[in-house]
Amino acid sequence: MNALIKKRLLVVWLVLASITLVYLWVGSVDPASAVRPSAVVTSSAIVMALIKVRIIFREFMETRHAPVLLRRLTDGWVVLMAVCLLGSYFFGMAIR
Amino acid sequence: MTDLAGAGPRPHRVDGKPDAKDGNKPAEFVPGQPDMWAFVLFEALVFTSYFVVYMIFRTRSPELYLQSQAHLSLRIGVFETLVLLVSSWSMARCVQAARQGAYRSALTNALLTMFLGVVFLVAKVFEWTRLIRMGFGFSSNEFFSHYFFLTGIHFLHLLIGFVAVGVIVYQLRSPARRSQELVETGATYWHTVDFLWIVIFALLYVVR
Amino acid sequence: MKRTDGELILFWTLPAVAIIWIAAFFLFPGFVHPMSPSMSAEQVAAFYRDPHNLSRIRYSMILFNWFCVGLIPILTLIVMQIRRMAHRTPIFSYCMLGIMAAGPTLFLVANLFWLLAAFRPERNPNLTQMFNDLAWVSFGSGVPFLIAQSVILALAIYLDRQSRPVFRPWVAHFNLVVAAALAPAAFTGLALGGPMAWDGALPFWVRNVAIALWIVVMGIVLGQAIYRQRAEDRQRVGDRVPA
Amino acid sequence: MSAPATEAVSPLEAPSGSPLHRIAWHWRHNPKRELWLAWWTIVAFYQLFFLVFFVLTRTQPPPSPGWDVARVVQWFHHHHYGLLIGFGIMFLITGMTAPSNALIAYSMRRMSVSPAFAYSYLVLYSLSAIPGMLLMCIALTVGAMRPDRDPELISWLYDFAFLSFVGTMGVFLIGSLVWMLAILLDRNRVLPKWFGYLNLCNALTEIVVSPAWIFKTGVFAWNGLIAWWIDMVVFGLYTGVFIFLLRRMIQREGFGTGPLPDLAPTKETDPSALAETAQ
Repeated sequence: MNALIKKRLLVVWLVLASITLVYLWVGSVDPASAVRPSAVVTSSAIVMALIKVRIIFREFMETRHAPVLLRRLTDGWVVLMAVCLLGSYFFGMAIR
Repeated sequence: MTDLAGAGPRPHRVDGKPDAKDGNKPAEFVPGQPDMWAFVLFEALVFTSYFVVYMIFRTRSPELYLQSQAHLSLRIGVFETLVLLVSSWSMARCVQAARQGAYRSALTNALLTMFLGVVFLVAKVFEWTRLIRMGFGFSSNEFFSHYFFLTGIHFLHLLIGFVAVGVIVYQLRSPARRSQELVETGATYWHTVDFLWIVIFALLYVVR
Repeated sequence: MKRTDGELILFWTLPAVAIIWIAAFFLFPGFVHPMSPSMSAEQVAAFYRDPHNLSRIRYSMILFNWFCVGLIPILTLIVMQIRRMAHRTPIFSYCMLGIMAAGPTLFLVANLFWLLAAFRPERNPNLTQMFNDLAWVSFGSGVPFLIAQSVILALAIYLDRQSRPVFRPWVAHFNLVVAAALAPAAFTGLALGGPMAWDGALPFWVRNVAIALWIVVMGIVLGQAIYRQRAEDRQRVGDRVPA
Repeated sequence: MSAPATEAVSPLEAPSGSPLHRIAWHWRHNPKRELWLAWWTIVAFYQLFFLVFFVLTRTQPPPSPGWDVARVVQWFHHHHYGLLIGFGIMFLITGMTAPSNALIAYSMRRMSVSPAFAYSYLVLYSLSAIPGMLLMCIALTVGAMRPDRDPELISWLYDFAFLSFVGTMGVFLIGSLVWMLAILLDRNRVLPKWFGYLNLCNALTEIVVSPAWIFKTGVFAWNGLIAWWIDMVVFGLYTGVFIFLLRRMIQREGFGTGPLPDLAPTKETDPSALAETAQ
């Protein structure tokens, strides 16, 4: 049992770390050309961050086993963040 | 100093362990004080508002933000994220160990978490000095105001996190205390510092 | 029984403080014929530049700077009496403790502005006038804590329901009257002339007379209460010894 | 004010009748009258505070720190009477903060922690009234009093007022932390733990407001989205919550109606009573 939990935490950490390393690729900038706003980079950065946040909620903070109210609230916050961040980005770019 | 409240009157939760029952559906439980979860959710909402303000102002002058952002080092940011992720991991291991009664291992993991927190702080201070040497301060421009504000307020949360881990260490050290609830409460706070940083990192270093 | 050693010494500092306050009040040339808010900047500057006035302003305000907090021990003695009252909670004594430091501090702010104006009277008259205004407004409208002090004391006395209350009910009525007399001073900013200006009848004369009267009356009833308390304590000890 | 509706918990039955009648009854018989008096003072104070700062003087939400001198003078001109009357009311009622601080200090005395917490809070918050509010009232009254004053000086008074009001942080920061610590350590469960943590949120807003000393425009200025609006929402929630929780605390108090424990022995040894028994 103990070993099983340990292994699960290790796998969770490996997943989180790999997503983090993906940022090196997503966020890399070609030094030759000027940096331009990019909806693809922005959306993927935000979505990746929120996926990581949800994994932390579920695994590290153990909402996996929590009562349904707490699960809903934490998931609700993740959704709210997605709506707010992507919404303000796309809305701001559209009205500019 | 006496131990923090909640340790005394409430018995250690034994039945709340996941997988404690022989059935395949583990019992539901709230990790740590529900009160701490109220704090986490409230503070998360406050940060959401900071993030939205940042995103809106960003789209109003994207060139300025992009140019300033280019001076940040993505590698340092990724390094800091990884450090915090390791610290969260060891914090989660600490909670599991304490739940199973392996207090020695739990204590080691808590101290490891603290050490990684210090590593993060040092990296952060290094990053700030680097930027200030390059001539970018809190009031240099809008992007750097947001950058220093968000990283600064996060830094402060991390410093408070040392108090939380300090409480955990204090609880674990003596057999007379060892409130599993307080260990989980402190861990919840620490993970909050971690997930807030993950969003801040994405917004400050990567978003275009 | 509460320990009361030394309370009498604190109490008898009151006449000394009162004499110093009265002396400083009459020494300050801006009080006896209170300076009018309608004076122009040049007139205010001339007032501070007049060598006869200048030294009196400085010395009186230095005196106030030393002793404006001198009433705090007396107010603390009132707190000690409130704690003897038949209350179920320490709310009123906490209120008094919280308030009593703030009143003198506000006067200290006014005091600083007066001394600042007098420090370099050759300064631009506009600046001197501004410091003078700041001083008079802090002094004139610095009543919020005095009002609260009187009202809270009155409420505490009304709710002190025992056969021999610490203060008689008329002391409470008196405090309410004082609070009412202080109230107009809160609005000194509204007029530069007339009875509501800071040198007018209500904010200056009524208010300062009310404060003086409050100190005298409260001094007397406080003294009576303290002496009575000591007499009762002595009697109680005397009764206990033979038993 | 209509206190009665909230006091059904009192062991004695409150009579029905006109509100005035019931207030008189509570004044006479309710054993918790001191606590209710303080609580209603808090409610009344915050209503008046809102009226003065948001409606009469229009100093909240604050005007911009980025204005030039002429615009500032115009602002004073425009709000002349609002400022003078509004702050006159503030000078009249600022003392109402004392029962609020006293009641909060009392909540800490009910906890299982050292009285040091209650006293620290009492002193910190009593101290806060002058730099946190009254200096602003004085400076803006002086600014509004003489519209013909040198505009440069009016502008200085304007900065002095708003910076002292917004930028007085430490007393509220440490005060909230003291309350937080008392609640978290308390074993009597006087106030819920989540409110202890909410104190931390409130303390953090005092940090977030500090850039107001540096910026004249933008989200971190004294009227900015982050430094003012978000902080104000947190502070408003915090205040509403603690007013509600203090009310619940008073309702739960189990005061009897008998003689006071402090006074009971005094009465036995009361000189007149002793004289009677001796005869």
